[in-house]
Amino acid sequence: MAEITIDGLRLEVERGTTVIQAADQLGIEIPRYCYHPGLSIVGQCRICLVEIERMPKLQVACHTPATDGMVVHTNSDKVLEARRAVLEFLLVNHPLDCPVCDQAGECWLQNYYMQHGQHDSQVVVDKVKKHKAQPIGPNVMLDSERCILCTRCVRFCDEVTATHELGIFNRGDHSELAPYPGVELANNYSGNTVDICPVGALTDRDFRFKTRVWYLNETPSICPGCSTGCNIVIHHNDERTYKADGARVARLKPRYNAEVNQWWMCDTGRYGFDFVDAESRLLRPRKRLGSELEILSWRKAMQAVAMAISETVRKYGPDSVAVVLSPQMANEDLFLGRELFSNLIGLANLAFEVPKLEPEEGDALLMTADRNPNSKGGWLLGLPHHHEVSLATLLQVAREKEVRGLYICHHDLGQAVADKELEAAFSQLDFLIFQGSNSNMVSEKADYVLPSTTFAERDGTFTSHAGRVQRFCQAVAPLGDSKPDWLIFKSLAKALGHAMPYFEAEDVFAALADEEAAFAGLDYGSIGESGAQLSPGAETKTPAKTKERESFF
Amino acid sequence: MPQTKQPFVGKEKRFLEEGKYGDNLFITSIDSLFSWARLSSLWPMTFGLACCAIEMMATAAARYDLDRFGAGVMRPSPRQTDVMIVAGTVTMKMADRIKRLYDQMPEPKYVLSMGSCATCGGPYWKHGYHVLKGVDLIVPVDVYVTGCPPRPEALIDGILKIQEKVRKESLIKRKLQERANV
Amino acid sequence: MNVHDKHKPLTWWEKTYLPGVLAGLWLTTRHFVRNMFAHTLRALGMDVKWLGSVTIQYPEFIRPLFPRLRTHHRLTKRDDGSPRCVACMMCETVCPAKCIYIIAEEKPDAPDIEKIPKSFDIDLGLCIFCGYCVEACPEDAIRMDTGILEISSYGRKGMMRDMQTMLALEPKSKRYVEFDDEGDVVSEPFVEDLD
Amino acid sequence: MEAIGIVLIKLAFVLVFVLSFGGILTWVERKQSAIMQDRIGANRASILGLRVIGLFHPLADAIKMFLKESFRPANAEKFIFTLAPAISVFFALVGFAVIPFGDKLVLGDTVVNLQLAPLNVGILYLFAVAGMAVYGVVLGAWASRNNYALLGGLRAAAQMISYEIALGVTIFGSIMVYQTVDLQEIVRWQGAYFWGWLPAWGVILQPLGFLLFLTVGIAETKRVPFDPPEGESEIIGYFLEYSGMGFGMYFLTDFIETVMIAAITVTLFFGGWQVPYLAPDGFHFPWGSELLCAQWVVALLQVLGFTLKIMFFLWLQMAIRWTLPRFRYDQVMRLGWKYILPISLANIVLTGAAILLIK
Repeated sequence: MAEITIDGLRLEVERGTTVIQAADQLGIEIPRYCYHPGLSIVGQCRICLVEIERMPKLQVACHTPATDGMVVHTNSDKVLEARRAVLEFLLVNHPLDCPVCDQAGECWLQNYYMQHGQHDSQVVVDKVKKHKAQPIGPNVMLDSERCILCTRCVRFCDEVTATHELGIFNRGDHSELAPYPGVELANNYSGNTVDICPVGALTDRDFRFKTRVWYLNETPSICPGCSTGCNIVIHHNDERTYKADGARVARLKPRYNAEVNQWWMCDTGRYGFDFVDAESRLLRPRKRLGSELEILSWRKAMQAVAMAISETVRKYGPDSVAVVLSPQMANEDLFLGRELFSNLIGLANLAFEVPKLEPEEGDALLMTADRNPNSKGGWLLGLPHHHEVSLATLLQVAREKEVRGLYICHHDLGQAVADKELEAAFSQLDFLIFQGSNSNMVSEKADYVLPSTTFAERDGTFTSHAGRVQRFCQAVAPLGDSKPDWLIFKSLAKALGHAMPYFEAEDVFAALADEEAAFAGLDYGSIGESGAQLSPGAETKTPAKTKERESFF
Repeated sequence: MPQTKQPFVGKEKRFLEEGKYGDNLFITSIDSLFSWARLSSLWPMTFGLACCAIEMMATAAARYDLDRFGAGVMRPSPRQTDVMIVAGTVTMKMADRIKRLYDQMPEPKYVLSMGSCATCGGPYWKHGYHVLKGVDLIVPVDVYVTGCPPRPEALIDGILKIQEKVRKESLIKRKLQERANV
Repeated sequence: MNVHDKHKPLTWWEKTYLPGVLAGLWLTTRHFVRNMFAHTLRALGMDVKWLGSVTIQYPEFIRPLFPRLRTHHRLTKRDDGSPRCVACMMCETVCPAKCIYIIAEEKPDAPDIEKIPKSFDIDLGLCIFCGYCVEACPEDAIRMDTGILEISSYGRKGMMRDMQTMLALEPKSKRYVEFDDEGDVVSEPFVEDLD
Repeated sequence: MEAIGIVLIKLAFVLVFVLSFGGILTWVERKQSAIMQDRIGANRASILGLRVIGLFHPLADAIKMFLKESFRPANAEKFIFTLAPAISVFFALVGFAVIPFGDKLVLGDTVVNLQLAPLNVGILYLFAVAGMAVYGVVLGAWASRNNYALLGGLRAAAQMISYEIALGVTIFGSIMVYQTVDLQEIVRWQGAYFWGWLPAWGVILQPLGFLLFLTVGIAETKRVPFDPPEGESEIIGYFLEYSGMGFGMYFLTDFIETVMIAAITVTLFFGGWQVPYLAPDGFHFPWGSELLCAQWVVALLQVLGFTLKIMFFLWLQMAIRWTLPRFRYDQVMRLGWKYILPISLANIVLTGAAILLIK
């Protein structure tokens, strides 16, 4: 252990901790460009110079290990002067095109200049011209002139993804960041280089010129792209609705969580939010009458759906209606769905997953093969575990009229099965209900469509594959008349004559935690921003309570 | 196919639809005389809501002299006015009263929305919980004048636009329309 | 002056109101006689120096505007006629009335200019003519020197201005006050006539 | 008795005279106030491109008022509400019956008395008519069923009755001097000259009476500065609910009353139709020279002189109206009861003493 004093504050740190890390622990901000806690230390940008007593010169805070009795000053005149000088050098060749730079507003060169620089340029020579906007990959745009050569991106590609696409070429003030010849920055984590770039050298091609960052509001959330459950921030544009063709969610950014994704997220998840504002969103509950579509109010839709379910159950028994929940749904939805269909109505056929349509590869870093955010949550709630319902069975029971009514949540069966086959199965049904956020093959054939919200429009929790319950929060208002899935289940229960005392997602989760041993003792407060790890023992499946009859599935 | 009952078409409406009132020399000249009289005597209602009212006073004062257009007789009672100049921020509380004042004006009547606030809430349109986002939400506005506040020239321009509107209008047709609608 | 001393007692003579009434009448009568005299002489075709009124007969004659006055916006152009605006959205951000709507797009063919406005609309009905947009603009792309005051319209939409309209506008120096070499205003004669 | 035809011609003459004066006065008011305030005033209404210094504006106003919706409040007393403005105009007009606008016109054998109704109690008639004028206002205000209008009507009643008394008392001095209440006689009385050259107009004999009468007269017209019954910036007044021509008639009444006050003032204090040194056969100047002319020329000059005098007092009333701020209600009352009435009474006593002394 070493005791270090920074700006008069004392701190005991581990041996090997650098000064900048110690300062971070104390909450003292030392400017940095090249230093990133997730990357190796190179000490390249020199903006983190601090004054250490009994050392003749200023030292870089990022690369100087803290030693016992070390006394550091981060705000002495000498340090401030050094920062000004470093900023002046950085700005020698940095173009002043902040008006067109997407980084403006979240640019560390801007920020530190406003904090520490504020000098008039003394440079009389022309700035070095380099390449302007140059796409170096499917997602990343490079502006070499703006680059301050901190090499964060280079180190990211070397150390985190180990794909080695980027390098610094040439010498002196002609040094330039570029991908190696013939190589594209095309790995699945390339978006992270944009995040860690302190200036506007690397910008996001997807986000480029859509809006300005200061118009965006931030809401913490969980990436719904796979079962890893990366912590993210939704950047959404609430006021300037005319921008980006009215898309409200502008971009997703990773949120630091030491246990899950650290600072990173994959591009698949990062750019996989289009469905939130897509044209295909279902906006109103509707009913199909032949080829006509009739828009219904929620009250009428719920009454009709409740009538259809209860009639079929009354005529053909509880086995005649099958419900397919989805691992896209949050814990709250699955819990209420199970309560409603299994416990209150007593349906036997409650499926959860249908087969993965195309087994996609996960990777060693963050992305898993399971592209559903909440498979684990469903299993923990006692929904079918691992032995997946075969799609063939589902279609077969429908064709053979063993099942008269189908209630499908979110699943797009059309991707795996030919249209004809679906048609053949669905035409035998008395009713087909689809509940989901975006239209697909099922919603187009469904008799009733119930629009639900996306993850960005509601509160809820996902359970990651590692058994971590994590909260996501509502960022934007529900589009159209769409409602969160749990609220649809609640309304349906009401239409069926069962009152459910839940008013917020939080209430549902409280009931869930009460009932399920795996989630015992949890609530939204204790989950917090970084999630709560379930104990490993809880993974054992508790069977769904009312499975008295044999299920088809 | 259910038989839809043919709605009763009054004499006035028929005349209107056939457009017979436009091409009669007598009616045309009477109409233009009436329009001339009305546009030469647009008496505004005296009330100011905010800063625009100051500019409205300036318009009525010596340098711009609104009275040149016959619009200088500011009447305090809505019963005797022809045009309502909504000069200033229309707060929610005032909106009621403005609506009532408008209702109390005798036909034919005109409304001029002066300045951003009256037009659409102005600087308060986003976060002004207390400001009506445009006076046209409660009364039909004939002419909008922009500015914050508008200069007297702009207000006079608005008055001239109302005069143009009156000039093109046919009082007889307007009356017929009223009756046809009843 | 002591603000509490509101009621200075009137003298007996003042209490009759007569001095006040007579003084007021004297003032207005003086104005009346002088103005009437000027009007009469002018009506008789004489060239009178002093004016009978201070009125500017607006639609025909225009009061010269001072250069600092903010009027209808215009967008400035580059030499090739394209807008100077780079869609940085500074004006949109600073606008307190939120009346500027910019949608940016990429300009692929120009090497120096990568970002241009796809559309640049101003809702003058919302605009409060504060001039912040002009001050905020880093490219001197927007100015409020057209001298256009007459923006009134018959409907709310009539006050929307798009990019093409605002690019086509020119600064109207004629409507502004001109100064002579010594910095004095070259005053335009007010034309006035009773009729 | 005169032939009915002559009476009708005289009637038409007076009516046209007064009504056109009333109409033009609206233009005069706008234009005079404009010139006083360095403005230009209404000038845009043009017919066939002719503007004629805005003279068409009163015409436009009148046509517009006819075209306006004539609104009657739901709870208003229908009959009285409709009648009240007419009462108002009627009583303002009938006063002119006794105003002599000339001496007499000799046309061959007929001698036409240039006075509509040669009444030997002219002043009393005027008082009676002026007293009735308040009915138009009060009835209209009451029939509107509007609290503000009623308030205006009550103020009007209070003010007009208060000043009615003062009006009578201020003239007593003059009557004591003239020894008659026949207006024609009063005017003839003023045809004399003091010291052979100074016209014996009432203003010289009764300067205080004149001042008081003018004040009271302006108060009777209910115009600024004596306009608590209208009170445009507070209660709007008795015609609050009147729109269109109903309001137009009240508007007109104001101006006719203004003419009326001017006419009475001229008749009582400025020699009526008397033109200085104009005898029935022509001018006889004090320095001895003469300018004789035909009788009809004399009559014409008398009518013209009377008109010019009235115009001066109209101008004066307008000037006062556009110069002075208005009195508060209590100030009006205080002025009327506590100052003008006692001073008028004192004036009577002084006049009586003076007459006794001179006799």
